[in-house]
Amino acid sequence: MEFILPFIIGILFSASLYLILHRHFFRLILGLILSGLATNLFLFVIGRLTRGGSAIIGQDESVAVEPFADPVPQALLLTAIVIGFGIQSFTIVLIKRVYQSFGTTDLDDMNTTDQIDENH
Amino acid sequence: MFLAILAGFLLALAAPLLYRWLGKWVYAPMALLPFSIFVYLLTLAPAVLGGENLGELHTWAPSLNINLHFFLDGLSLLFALLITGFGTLIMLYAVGYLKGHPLLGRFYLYLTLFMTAMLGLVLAGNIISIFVFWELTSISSYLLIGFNQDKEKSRSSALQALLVTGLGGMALMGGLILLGMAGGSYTLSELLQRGDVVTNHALYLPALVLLLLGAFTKSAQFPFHFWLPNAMEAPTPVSAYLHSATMVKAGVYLLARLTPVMGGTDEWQYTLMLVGGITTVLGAFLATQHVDLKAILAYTTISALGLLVTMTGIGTAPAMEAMVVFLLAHALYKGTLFLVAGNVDHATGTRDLTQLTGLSGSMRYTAIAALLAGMSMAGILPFFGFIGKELLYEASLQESPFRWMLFAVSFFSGMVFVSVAIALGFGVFWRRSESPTALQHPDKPLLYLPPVILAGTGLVFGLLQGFFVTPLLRRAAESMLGVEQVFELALWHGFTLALGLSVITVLLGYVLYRKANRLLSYASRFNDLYLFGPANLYQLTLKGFLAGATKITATIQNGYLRSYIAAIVTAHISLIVLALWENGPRLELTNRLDQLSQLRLYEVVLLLMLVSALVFLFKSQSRLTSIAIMGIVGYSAALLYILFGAPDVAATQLLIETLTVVIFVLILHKLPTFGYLSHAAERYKYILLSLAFGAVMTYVILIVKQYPLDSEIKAYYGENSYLLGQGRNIVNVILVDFRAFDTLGEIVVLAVAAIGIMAMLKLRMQKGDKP
Amino acid sequence: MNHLLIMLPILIPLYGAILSLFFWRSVRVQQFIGILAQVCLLVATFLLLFDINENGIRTTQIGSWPAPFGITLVADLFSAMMVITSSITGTAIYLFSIKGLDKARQSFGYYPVLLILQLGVSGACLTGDLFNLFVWFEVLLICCFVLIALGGTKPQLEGAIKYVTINFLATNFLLTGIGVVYGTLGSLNLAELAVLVRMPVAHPALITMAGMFFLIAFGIKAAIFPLFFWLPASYHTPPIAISAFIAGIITKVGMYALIRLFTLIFVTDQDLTIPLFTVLAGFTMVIGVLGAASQNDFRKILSFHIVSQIGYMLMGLALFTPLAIAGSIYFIIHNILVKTNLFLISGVVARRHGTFALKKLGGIYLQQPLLSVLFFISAFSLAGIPPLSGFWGKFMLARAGFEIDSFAIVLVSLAVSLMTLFSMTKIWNEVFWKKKPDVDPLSEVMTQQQQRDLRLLHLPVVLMTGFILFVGLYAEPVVAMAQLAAEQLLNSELYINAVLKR
Amino acid sequence: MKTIILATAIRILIPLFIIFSVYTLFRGHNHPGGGFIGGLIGSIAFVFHTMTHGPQHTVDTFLKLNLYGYPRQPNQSRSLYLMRMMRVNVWRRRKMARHPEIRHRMIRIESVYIIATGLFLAATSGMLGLLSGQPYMHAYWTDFYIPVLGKPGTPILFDVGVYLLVIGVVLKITFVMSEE
Repeated sequence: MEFILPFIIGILFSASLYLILHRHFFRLILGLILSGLATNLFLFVIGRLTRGGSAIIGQDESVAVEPFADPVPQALLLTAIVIGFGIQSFTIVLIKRVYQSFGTTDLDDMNTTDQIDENH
Repeated sequence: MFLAILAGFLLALAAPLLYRWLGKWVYAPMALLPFSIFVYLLTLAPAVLGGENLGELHTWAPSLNINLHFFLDGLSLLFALLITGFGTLIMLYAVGYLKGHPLLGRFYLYLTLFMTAMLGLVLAGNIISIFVFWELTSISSYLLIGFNQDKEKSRSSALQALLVTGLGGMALMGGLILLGMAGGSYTLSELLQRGDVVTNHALYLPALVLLLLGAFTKSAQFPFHFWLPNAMEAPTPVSAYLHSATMVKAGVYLLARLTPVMGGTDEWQYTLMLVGGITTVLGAFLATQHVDLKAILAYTTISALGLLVTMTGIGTAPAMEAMVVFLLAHALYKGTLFLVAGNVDHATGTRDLTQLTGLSGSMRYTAIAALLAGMSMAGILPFFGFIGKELLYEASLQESPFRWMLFAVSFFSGMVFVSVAIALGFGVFWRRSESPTALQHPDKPLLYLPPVILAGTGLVFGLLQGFFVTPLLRRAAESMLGVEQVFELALWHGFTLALGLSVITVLLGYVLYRKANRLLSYASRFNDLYLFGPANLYQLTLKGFLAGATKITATIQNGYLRSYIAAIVTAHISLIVLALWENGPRLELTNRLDQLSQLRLYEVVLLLMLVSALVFLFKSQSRLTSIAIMGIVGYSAALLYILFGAPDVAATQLLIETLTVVIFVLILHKLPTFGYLSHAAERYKYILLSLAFGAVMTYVILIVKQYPLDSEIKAYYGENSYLLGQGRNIVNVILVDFRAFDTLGEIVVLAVAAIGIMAMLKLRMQKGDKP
Repeated sequence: MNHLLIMLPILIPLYGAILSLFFWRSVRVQQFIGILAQVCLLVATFLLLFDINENGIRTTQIGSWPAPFGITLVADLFSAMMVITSSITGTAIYLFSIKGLDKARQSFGYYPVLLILQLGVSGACLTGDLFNLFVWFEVLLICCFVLIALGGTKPQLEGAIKYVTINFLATNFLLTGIGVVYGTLGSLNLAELAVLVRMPVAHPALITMAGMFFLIAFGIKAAIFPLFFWLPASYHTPPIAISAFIAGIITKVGMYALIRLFTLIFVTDQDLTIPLFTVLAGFTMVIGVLGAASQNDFRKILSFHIVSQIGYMLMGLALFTPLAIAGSIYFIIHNILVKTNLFLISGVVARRHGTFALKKLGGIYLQQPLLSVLFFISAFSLAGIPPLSGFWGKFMLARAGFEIDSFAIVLVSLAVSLMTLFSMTKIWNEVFWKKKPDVDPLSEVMTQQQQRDLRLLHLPVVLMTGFILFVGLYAEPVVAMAQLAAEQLLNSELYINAVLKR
Repeated sequence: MKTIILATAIRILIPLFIIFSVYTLFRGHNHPGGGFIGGLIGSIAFVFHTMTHGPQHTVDTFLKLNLYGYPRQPNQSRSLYLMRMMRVNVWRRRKMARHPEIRHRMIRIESVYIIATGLFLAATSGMLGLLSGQPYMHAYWTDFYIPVLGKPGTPILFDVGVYLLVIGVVLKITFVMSEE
């Protein structure tokens, strides 16, 4: 499992990027969420994994005994997930508003603010 | 000296206010300032003439060794007197010239700013503060050239002048920094002692190139001369003051100033002589091609500047002597002629040489000034210009490999000068004609007094050359040569070769004047040649730059999000590859393969679920299916977290995933279905990029996990979570105690996201955004 | 007291924001709270700076957990200078917003979000922990999202979509980078990491690789080449008060993080990073200035110039001498002030004339002399004309470059500053000098209320210009402090000892 | 979606959900759970309520306070008036509601205020340390246990802040979105 996970994460990253590079809004948002997911897994996996033992000190002990899962990536991950949630939901709403205002789902239609205004 | 500069800046800034209070009387304080500085400098003069160098130090940015160091020696004194003396007259003249102009206050602001900057430039004793003042002169010159800001021509000329001198300014900055490094100091008085060190330093050559670029652009040397005639768009007082007498001489000043430090080498000499020579000839030639009074004056100024540079390049004692004398003479007569041209323009409304005749009757005093200045320019005997020209000839005829070339250059320019002098000093005013040009208003004292005074000074200096002028110029030449000089100026040297040549010059110049019309008729034949001229080159560069910039920007910033992201990801992949390419660790996979055997059934199921969900995600064309699949992917991740001992994370992931699905359903249920939008070719490109990206990420994890990790943080948290943190759930203790600060930030993010979502959905600006 | 002083730049905006949220319905109260908070912040940050100047680096351990285990807040000169500058800017923006932003936007959480943005800047600049840095960057990011999209006009939405997507990716890169660092070194505390990378580690190339993640992540935030695309696409879309603050501050905080990390931690493979940074700096400068030169819109020119100026800051990091880093620091301070001010000025202009298009503007030179002066100072300061503030940064960088024989990058930087001069004069020429084309007499008439508002809008601009002039004409204190800060940065022992109490 | 069974089920489930979420919140220090998870669980109850009944109904049911009041008599002292008002609102609500002189006012608890309260609690839980000369967020614990909930201390207060904030945020988001 530990050996396969990196590949799974790679696949997730690939998939997310491919979705983002699509011109469709909906796929963009799917890609972003997927990419957030892949990042979280990346963060989780790259700290060392411990199967089974969670990061909770047993009722009878006063210190955690090995093997226990590294709580640091977990804590970071929790924070990251929640932050990601905030940003994701904002993005979803943004895309909804964009669709409402522009009436298009094609990202390529949105290239006006980068244009150079003609002056000559 | 610092006080003088400070007063100048303060007064400059107060000028618009003063104009509001005093009306046209604003000129009184404005003229009083340069005059009092002039007088103040005169009180210092005896000490300087006695051989002292006065210094004054005010710290400014000592941590960078940039200080307001002031330094007064012969050369500075000569320039400073010129600037303030001439400045006084210009301040008076300006009020006559721009009488009733609504922006007179601003005009005085800029002019005083310029004067002060120029004064600072020649008095500064720290090369970086020289640069500071140098740029200030460029800026104030920009404002002055563009003073008639509603005219397109005026604006573009101002821009041109600023860009060309700005280019020089940037180069100069580089050059001065290099010079400071080569000489080990920014202080002028120290550098002046270290000429040998500097010229033998490895940085000498780059420093020299950059410095010369700065000096040449400022002093309108070939091929940067073209901005000067265009700068004549400025009101005439400005042209007279900046573009003939002072600012353009800043470059010459810099060269002169640095002669003891950087001069004496072959590179220095030859470059200066070559560039100066070309400029002299070119300026003189172009002067014959124009009929506009100010244009003619501008080109002769270029020519004169070329001569000054050439003389500096020769670098011998007589050449330096000739240079300082000619400099003073030129400032006097050229300033006068500019003012005269301004008077004529002002009174008649035209500056066309061919239309101006017989003005001596109606503009008597102006005519007298013109005559005096013209005679000085032509180098007629009792005038100061005569001494200058004699010395020029003597200096160029000295023993040197280039003597004939140098002589030819100065002779040619002398000839043109004579012709121009006749045309301006005589032709416009005294040539008889049936219908003298009509005046729109009579000559006014404020307009004719300054040129008369200036021209008179030329005559007085010529006659009384021994008193004050000679010692001053002697000290100035000394500053450039670094050794004591004994020379005397005299009107009469006896019948020397130079005198003979002078006579010939005058004669030939007269011939040239007679044939001027013929020469002018040839002017159009050179039009094709001008296409290759630097002025045109400048236009082409500017246009090309703009077109190129637009093209590049439109390509890079093309508005397509996907190409931006592709670029960023490509950058990421290449950076990672770059970091690992040469001495990255080798990936060992074989010893990890046995981990595969530990795979359990439910894990395989989980993984299969994940992968097949992804496949379906790509196939799906419906929103609801996609959302459901995303949910499945998220829940699988949650299961993974549970498998590896992270129940809190798993719970959070589950709940968040549920919420996300809810939000999706609430928000996106009205979107239409979707299909593929991208082209096939692009799709393959993106597939490749995506695969590469995934591969890099996988590689990164594998390579990092290859090495053991012993985290002391983990151990610490494990030990202290219950004992000190009072909690058995280490993750929660981290979240609310060990690293509660993170959590604080995180909830802030959530709060802002909620506000944002609310604002986004509730707030609809109907109209276009108001700034 | 020691713990309090370093916390104040975080607590003041935080409590300000909370209070503003409680007064959700009353914009007036929010304005009052905001300005009060900003002024307090200004005072607090100055106190902090004086304190650090006297006593050296200050630290506090949040929750009293000792150094590598808890989160450390570290205030050295660099961070204190950043915080001060941002609070100055924030004060000006608040003053500007009162009249410069429409009521509708103000009533939808503008003030609390602005304060939280300020909080994010303080947090990011003061934290001494890698993950905490990420958190504060997220705070910044979400505030920027909200502010850029606030009001939801079409261009705003379009800019926001690019901004959000690309910065979301940046966030992911940052997180993965943190993962790599933790996976390799097993710590998150910056000082501890600095110690660890200097010890023999498993494989040094892994550290470099981790550095690349951060280069990409913060490079996107700082808008360096080739990662800057979101900036010109979005910075000019929101109302001016918003874009002024974001444009002034945010990219520089990214630059701050880059400088911090690449002086403290990722210094092990400078054979790779220094040439890399040099190339990136050169391209960033040139591409940015080309972009600016091609634009014909007041704000777009200013936006693109941010990119160009980021190149200068990166150049200091690339040269990596004390003087160069000091130059970068000075440049950051200068640029925050000047850029914000220029944006504000464009806002005042647009308020009067209703447009940012150079083509349609004109005649301000005659109409509004005061504004002309203010613009002139800022613009030529940006172009690096002495003795205004831009000159000093440029000078320090150029000298530092020459001192280590990096002639090419210095020449590029000088050429770029000429082009900067060009685009600043372009604005001056078109907006101020040129006559205004097709004057519509109706739009020229202003009611008395409008005139009063317009005059009030000048107030923050004058304030900022005062600071710009101070930083320029009397550069010594800032320059000296930047040099001290650079020494602190390059002498990592100071930082490590202060945090780990060794 | 809106079926009677579901609606009723949710009405019954909500109190359970909330009790469970509070339990998760306090239990979180020793077992899986905590402010986030608790907050999310709690808010999901509201979300489903909103989805079945609509935001207006949710607000009416859970986020409204009825306040009763009557005009102050001319000769009544201010403190007396306040005390009587308090009594009216706290003890004798039902009866007073029908009183002819009484006007009643509904106060809607804006979710923004919940967010602000949560943030305030979380931020202020750290102030205690700061004010007593310790670093910010220095933890203080009591010496006693409360059954089921555990040991009170400033970190728990912090977690409560997180809990409130999460509820506020999710409520805000769902309300706004379902009003669309």
